[in-house]
Amino acid sequence: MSQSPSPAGGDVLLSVRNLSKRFHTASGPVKAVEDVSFDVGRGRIVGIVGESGSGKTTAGRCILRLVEPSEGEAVFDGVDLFKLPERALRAYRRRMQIIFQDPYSSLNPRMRVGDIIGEAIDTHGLAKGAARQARIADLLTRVGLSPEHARRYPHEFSGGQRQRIGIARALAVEPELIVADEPVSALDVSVQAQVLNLIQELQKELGLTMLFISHDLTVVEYLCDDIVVLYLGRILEQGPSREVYANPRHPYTKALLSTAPIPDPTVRRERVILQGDIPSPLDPPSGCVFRTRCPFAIEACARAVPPHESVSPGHSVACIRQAELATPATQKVTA
Amino acid sequence: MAAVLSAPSPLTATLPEDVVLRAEDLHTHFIVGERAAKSVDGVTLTVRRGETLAVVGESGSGKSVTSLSIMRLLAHPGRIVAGKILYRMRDGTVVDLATLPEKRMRAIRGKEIAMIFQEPMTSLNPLYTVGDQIMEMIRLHEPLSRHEARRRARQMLELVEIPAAEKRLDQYPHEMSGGMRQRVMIALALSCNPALLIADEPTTALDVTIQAQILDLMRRLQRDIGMSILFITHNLGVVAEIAHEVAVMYAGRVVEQAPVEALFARPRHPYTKGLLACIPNPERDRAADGARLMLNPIPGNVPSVLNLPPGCTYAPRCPLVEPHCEGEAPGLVPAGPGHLSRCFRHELL
Amino acid sequence: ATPPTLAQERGGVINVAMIGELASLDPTVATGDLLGTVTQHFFETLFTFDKEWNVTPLLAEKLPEVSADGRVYTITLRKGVTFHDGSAMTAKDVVASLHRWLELAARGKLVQPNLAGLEAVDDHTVRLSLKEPFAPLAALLAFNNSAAIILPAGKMDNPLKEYVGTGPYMLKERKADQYIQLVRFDGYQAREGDPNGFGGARKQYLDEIRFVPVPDANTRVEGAIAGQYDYADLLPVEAYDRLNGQDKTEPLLLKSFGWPMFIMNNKQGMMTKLEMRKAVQAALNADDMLAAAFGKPEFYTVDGALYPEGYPWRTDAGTEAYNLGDPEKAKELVKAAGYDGKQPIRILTSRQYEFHYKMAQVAAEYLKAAGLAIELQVVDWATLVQRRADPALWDIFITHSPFLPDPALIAPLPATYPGWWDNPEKEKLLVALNAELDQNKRVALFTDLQKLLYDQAPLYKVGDFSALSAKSPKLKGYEASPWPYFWNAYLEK
Amino acid sequence: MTRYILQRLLGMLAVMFTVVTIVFIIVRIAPGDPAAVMLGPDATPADIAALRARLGLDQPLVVQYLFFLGQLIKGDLGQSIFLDMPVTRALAERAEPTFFLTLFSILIASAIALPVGILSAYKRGTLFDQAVTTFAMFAASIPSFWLGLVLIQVFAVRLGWFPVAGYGGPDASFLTRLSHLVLPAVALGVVSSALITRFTRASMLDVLNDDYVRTARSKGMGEFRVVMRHAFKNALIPVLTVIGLTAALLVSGAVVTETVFSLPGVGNLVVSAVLRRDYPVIQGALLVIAAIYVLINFGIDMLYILIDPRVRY
Amino acid sequence: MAAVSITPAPRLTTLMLQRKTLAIGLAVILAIALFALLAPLIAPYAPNKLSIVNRLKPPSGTYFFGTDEFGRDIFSRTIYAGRLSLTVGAAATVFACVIGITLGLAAGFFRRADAVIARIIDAMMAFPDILLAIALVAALGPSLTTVIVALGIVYAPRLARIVRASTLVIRELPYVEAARALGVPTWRIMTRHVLRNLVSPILVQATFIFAYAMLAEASLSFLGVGVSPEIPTWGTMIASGRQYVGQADWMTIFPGVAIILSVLSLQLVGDGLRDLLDPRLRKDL
Ligand SMILES: Nc1ncnc2c1ncn2[C@@H]1O[C@H](COP(=O)(O)OP(=O)(O)OP(=O)(O)O)[C@@H](O)[C@H]1O
Ligand SMILES: Nc1ncnc2c1ncn2[C@@H]1O[C@H](COP(=O)(O)OP(=O)(O)OP(=O)(O)O)[C@@H](O)[C@H]1O
Ligand SMILES: [Mg+2]
Ligand SMILES: [Mg+2]
Repeated sequence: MSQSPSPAGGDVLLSVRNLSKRFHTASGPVKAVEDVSFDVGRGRIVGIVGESGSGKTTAGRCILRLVEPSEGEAVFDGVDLFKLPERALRAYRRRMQIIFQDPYSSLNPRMRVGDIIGEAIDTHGLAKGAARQARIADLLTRVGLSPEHARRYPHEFSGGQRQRIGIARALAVEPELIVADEPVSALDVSVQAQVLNLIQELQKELGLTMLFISHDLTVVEYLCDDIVVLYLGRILEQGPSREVYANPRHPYTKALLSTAPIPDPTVRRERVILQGDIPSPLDPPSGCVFRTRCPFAIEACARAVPPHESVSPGHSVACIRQAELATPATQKVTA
Repeated sequence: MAAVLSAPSPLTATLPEDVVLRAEDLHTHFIVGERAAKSVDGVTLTVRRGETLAVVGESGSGKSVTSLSIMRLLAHPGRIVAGKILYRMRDGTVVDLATLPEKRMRAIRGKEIAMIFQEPMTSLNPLYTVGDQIMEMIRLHEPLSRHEARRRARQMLELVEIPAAEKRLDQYPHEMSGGMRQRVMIALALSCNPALLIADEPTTALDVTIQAQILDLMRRLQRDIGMSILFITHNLGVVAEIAHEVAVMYAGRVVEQAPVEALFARPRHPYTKGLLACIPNPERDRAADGARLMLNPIPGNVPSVLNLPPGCTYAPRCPLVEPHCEGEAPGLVPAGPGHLSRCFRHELL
Repeated sequence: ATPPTLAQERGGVINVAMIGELASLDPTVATGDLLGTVTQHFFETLFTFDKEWNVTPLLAEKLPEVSADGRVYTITLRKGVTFHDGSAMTAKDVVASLHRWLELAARGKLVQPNLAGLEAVDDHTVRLSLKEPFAPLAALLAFNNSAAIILPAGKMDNPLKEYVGTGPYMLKERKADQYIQLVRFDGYQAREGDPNGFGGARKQYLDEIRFVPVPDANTRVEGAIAGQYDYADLLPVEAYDRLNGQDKTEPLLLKSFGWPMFIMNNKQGMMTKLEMRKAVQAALNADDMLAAAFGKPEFYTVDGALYPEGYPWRTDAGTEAYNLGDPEKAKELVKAAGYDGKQPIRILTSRQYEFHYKMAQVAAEYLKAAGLAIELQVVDWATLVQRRADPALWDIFITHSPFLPDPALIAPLPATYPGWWDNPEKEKLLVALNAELDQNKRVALFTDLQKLLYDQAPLYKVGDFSALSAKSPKLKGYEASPWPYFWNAYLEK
Repeated sequence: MTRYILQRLLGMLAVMFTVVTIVFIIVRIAPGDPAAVMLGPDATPADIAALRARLGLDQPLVVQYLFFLGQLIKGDLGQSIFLDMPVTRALAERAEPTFFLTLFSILIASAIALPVGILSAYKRGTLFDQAVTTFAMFAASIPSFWLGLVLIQVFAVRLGWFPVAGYGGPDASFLTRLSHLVLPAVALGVVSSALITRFTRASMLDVLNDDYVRTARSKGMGEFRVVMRHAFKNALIPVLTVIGLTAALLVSGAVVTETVFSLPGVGNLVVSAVLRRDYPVIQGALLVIAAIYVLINFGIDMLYILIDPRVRY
Repeated sequence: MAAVSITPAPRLTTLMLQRKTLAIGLAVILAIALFALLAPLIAPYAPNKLSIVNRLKPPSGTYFFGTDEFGRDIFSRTIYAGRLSLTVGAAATVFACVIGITLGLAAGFFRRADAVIARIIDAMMAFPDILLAIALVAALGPSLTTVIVALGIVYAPRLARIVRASTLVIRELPYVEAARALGVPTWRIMTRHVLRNLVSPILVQATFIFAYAMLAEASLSFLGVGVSPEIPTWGTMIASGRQYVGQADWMTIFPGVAIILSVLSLQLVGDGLRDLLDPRLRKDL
């Protein structure tokens, strides 16, 4: 039984408990997400990091009920979303939104930008006629586009601009929670910075709560208040991001942080280069899922799934050896 | 139009001894109908013997087209329209790859210059075993028997640290993970002992932990074998880790080339400087109280290669822009020891 | 007119393109020229026809001896005739075969009610006695479809399991839609003397005769031109010019081959009304139909009489109603019949005989002009034969007939024939015609019959037509005939 | 691999089963009493009742269906009305010309389509490519019966190189029989080569843009080898599917072509059966031809095992 | 990846005209359709007007395409036949589209329906088109309507298969997911997001089906198992001209050319549209 710590700040908007999702495929069940629990404080940005296939997207989609979770609960503002019937869920759809990675496929190529944003407004009957137009114009301005853009089609925009349209669509229903699934990964660095700034501004201005999915550790460190590290569908470590970055406790987190390239040739770090590849989620290792690549794995690791242990307020780690291995990972050496 | 091929001797004279490859004012265009996509629009870069030159740039800046121009593997409407690609062969003669007859080019590919690509999942033919694909390369360039070629292939797999190499030879690409395939690609590329390895974003598609493995491997191989590497990436972090020298591309041109430390310490082109400022940096981007500060993005978008602005292509986004930047294109000029910059105002930086 | 013996070569195989496939190979049970054409090579009858269409003996030794009252027929059989299975033909076989014919054959059924007795007098003599005199009996027995074929007594199941006949050729193999292969029967005993039409000596020069079903007329033409078929039956007359001057084939024109007719359904539906039938008679334009069907005038004659010039039966009685092409008159008649103009008049026709189909198309236009709603039902011949048996399925169907030696043989005259012309006056005439032995009186009776036919319009005779076939120039000794036969024929090397 | 085979096998059986069901339905949608239709107008009510009972037509539909399945499993396709023989025999007797006709057409089509398709993809955008594309589209627009008529006129009638029609007599040697197939096979082959050409071209275009082709070039390999060894083999997989599909489609072409050339094959049989309202034959032919299609596809799926290691896994 | 963009409506017409083959194809098929539409005005003779004296006249100033064995004007008949041939093709295509789109969408959206529909599609595709059409016509009884219905049924699975496959892809695309996240009802997702993006592949496929249906109709009519032979379609015209090959070739040549022209132009249009609308293939140009 994993014990998830509450985020600093106390006011929890979303509380995910023991979320599991298995996909049934031709070659057997894929354990995409296994027993994941974490809290998202109101107004905070929670980063979910992990390598490809670790279950980040699946977790996000489960929370929004875009795929049906296999187990667990997601308590949003006091209500378990997973238990809601489809009808009741629609009211909650307004309060939670999603932004996607791919700026190309996330907008319907056959719809004008105004209609894309308008659909969100219409679905929930938020405004009509002139008020609707005004609202679309306002949203476009807010994400840094101009109201005239409403008449254009998505293909007439660059990747960054499209991402802005996607954000405007999400904002159109005035959600409280936004799941952002790698919203900047597909963008060029120069544009990525523009979008990151926009996200931040909006978050501050509107008091948004965000689940920010990314595999870019630098971005997560910069943007997120809390961080959840996923590996093969399981949380290995979570906590306030400054704490986790400064003091990673799981061998995987350490490896991840130590191998993330830093754009500074003068920084020389002690690297933990992991051996081998991520195992298949069709057949994950017993016990600790990370043990097959862990430099510190011992026999006991194979036996049971390690429980989450709290190492500091809000910071927990699922590693039976975390205490003996506690050393800082990043050392700066001036060349 | 393509430059006229000169006799080898004058070419040899133009290339310093320590330089393996030098592209000079290379122009590669894709001609579709009446419009020309000027994907490479005056690239000049230099790869030194035994060193790694990282070419960095945003998507669409012409990195891949540059590398494919060097290999002369451009896809259909693409053509080298001007410029030289001087290459020093292992026997010392210098050739211009831009105009070399296809037949001679074939002898260079794989043997002198080898290449690995971004997508490890698709760069290997799914229908042949990896052993076959490596042996095919070896036997193309060297008169070895099947047996000998197979031995060499196995050695190559061992070189790139693939466990159970003998068994892996008989496996098909789909039976391997992405990281493993990229190792196979490297083994394949190195199997004829090339003098220059061109790697087009070899780690972009990989996870961070796998990327680290591959970068580590490449660095070590380069040190041990002593080949030169032209390493293409859009990740400045990767550049910092692997490069000796860096060339920054923007809209089909190299805007800056410098040794890696010099470039990161003091970029001499506003674009490079802008790029570095874009990347989140916890130390820089946090106020003393831990509150986040805003990033400094480069305003605007990368121009389309179909419609490049006149003059300096970066001018529309440049904070240092002057009226004359928009009229006249700056040349690549020295801006410090071993440092070249394509900016009229590099001294201001 | 036998060609010099030297030129007659024994051996060789010919391919005969016929107009379609046969549903059955039993010429007793079924009718049809195609069936008769094929089966006459291996099944024989007691009598047959000579060149002048006179009845002449075949398996019988000579023509029957008829008693003075015309009621008793004594038939002497030829000796030494063997079946294909090697057994000898005896009176027992003949009696059994004739019984089979009387029961199963449409023509036999005409005689059956009239039969008083049938028995073998000795091994080679058969006696058949009738209740009433019946003039056309010998002709009926000579016919090759709905035919009184002689089978071995033990081998006459229905349907036939084996095809054992006495003919000069025997059935070797049949592949449906592909070929019917006949080979020479070495035990055949030909009659003495010279060939004479279907009668006289039947010579066996050819080793094999293959009947190939080629339903498409054009393919028959092309195949003939290309030399693939040594004989191609019933070709569209338009092909005449193409066939002329070819080196692998030559056209063969059989003048006054027969007469196409539109048979109306006298039993069920709209056509049972006399006015409707008269309307059709009035509406149709025989000139156009014949021209469309047969092209050039040399291939047809616009003639309403049931027999062409030269036949003793020729008469013009009633033919003023022929070939009117008068839509106005037709319209009046249609109106008089109380026809609503909507109920479709179904014309059943086939494309196997392309001229049927063409006449149907022209007729359809004329009938439409007369205010009839026409529905053309185009099926293959076999289906047509099946369907016409059901009075519920059609109103008019198209067929044709050769000019037959005796009017009693004209198929649509008896009331049993699909069309079911069942009229007491006609029956009386027909019975009289059949019973009358005096030729002059018979002609008079027939004249009345023809007049009645035009008054009642149970069918519409379109005209006379010539048939076009093609044969290889190397195929010699072949005599043109409505039912082509290939004994006596030989290939010139 | 066993898994793959098993999967395909199950899929094939499922499709087969649906095919049977569809045929069952098609025969039932025929208006009127199937027994009456089957027996034709000559049948007496007693005959019809007997056949109804024999075919179980007096039973509820479900029972009829099960009966139909039962007969099929026994290999009984019923009795032809016109031909007076079991449908299975009627089909078997006509299988040879159809089989060879299909085979030759496929060979002709492939022999034209593969090289032309490859070359045209390789030289895409050139005049040659445009000519090929246009020609392929043109060929696909010619009704095969029309082409058949033209071929007969030119090569059989005018030039006399080939027989006009039929499939030779009883003693026709195999070669003679084959000579009857040349023109129909050309007529069908040319028309179907269009489809294969276009598909080969499209497939090659896809593959030629693939990364591993670039890898092969980067090895310094000659173009011919690159194209044949690295591109064509990979392009072959979808092309094979189309060839298989075409083979099955050819049966449909054969229906028309066999009629034009009076070939005594299955296609001709079907057309005659329709004209003669010989429903058991139509039903049987439908079943058998669909089954062959399904089998061909299964065969091609199995061929993939040889070509594509990914499915072997 | 960059080529995902799909051309919106306004530029389409201009783009269509820029493509030579597409423009030619479009022009030809429209011209044929126009001729058919205006047949009563254009045709110099009534299509069924017999004129036995003028039978089998070669093409001339009076009879542009010559006459047939009944002296009917081939030119007039070819034009009138175009009406029927085009109508049969178009009606069959529409019918196929209605069934195919409905089935395909249902299969793509509802898992449970998919199991059945996908199976049926596969099984239907196992029947060669002409053969299935023949069987259906034989079962339903031959008439113009049954030919249309039969061809519609024959080609519906092809469309259903494409619609199903594309639906399965599109329904997983982020923009559909975004709509679901917004709470947009399923039927609106089906029409607004899925069907609307399927317009191009459906249009392309429908063009080809139109072409194939016309060919199939011609084949059926030629075999005599389709449209009744006295109704002039190009197929029936060739069938009746068949026995005059070598003698009155114009009877087969002109309707044959009409078929080839229509089918070819439809294919050109389909091909051109695909180039234009299918972004995946567009990169080849
Ligand atoms: N619809 C699905 N059906 C089957 N398996 C799935 C499905 N969606 C995801 N998976 C599997 O679930 C696992 C987790 O996938 P997920 O997309 O959540 O990973 P991710 O962390 O978002 O990866 P990435 O960084 O590549 O986006 C993967 O192994 C994936 O293959
Ligand atoms: N085959 C082609 N046809 C037309 N334009 C092309 C083609 N290949 C590349 N280009 C254009 O050339 C430009 C440079 O492309 P290139 O692939 O070199 O960029 P890159 O720097 O490698 O980008 P990335 O980081 O996305 O790989 C792009 O604008 C691209 O659209
Ligand atoms: Mg993801
Ligand atoms: Mg690139």
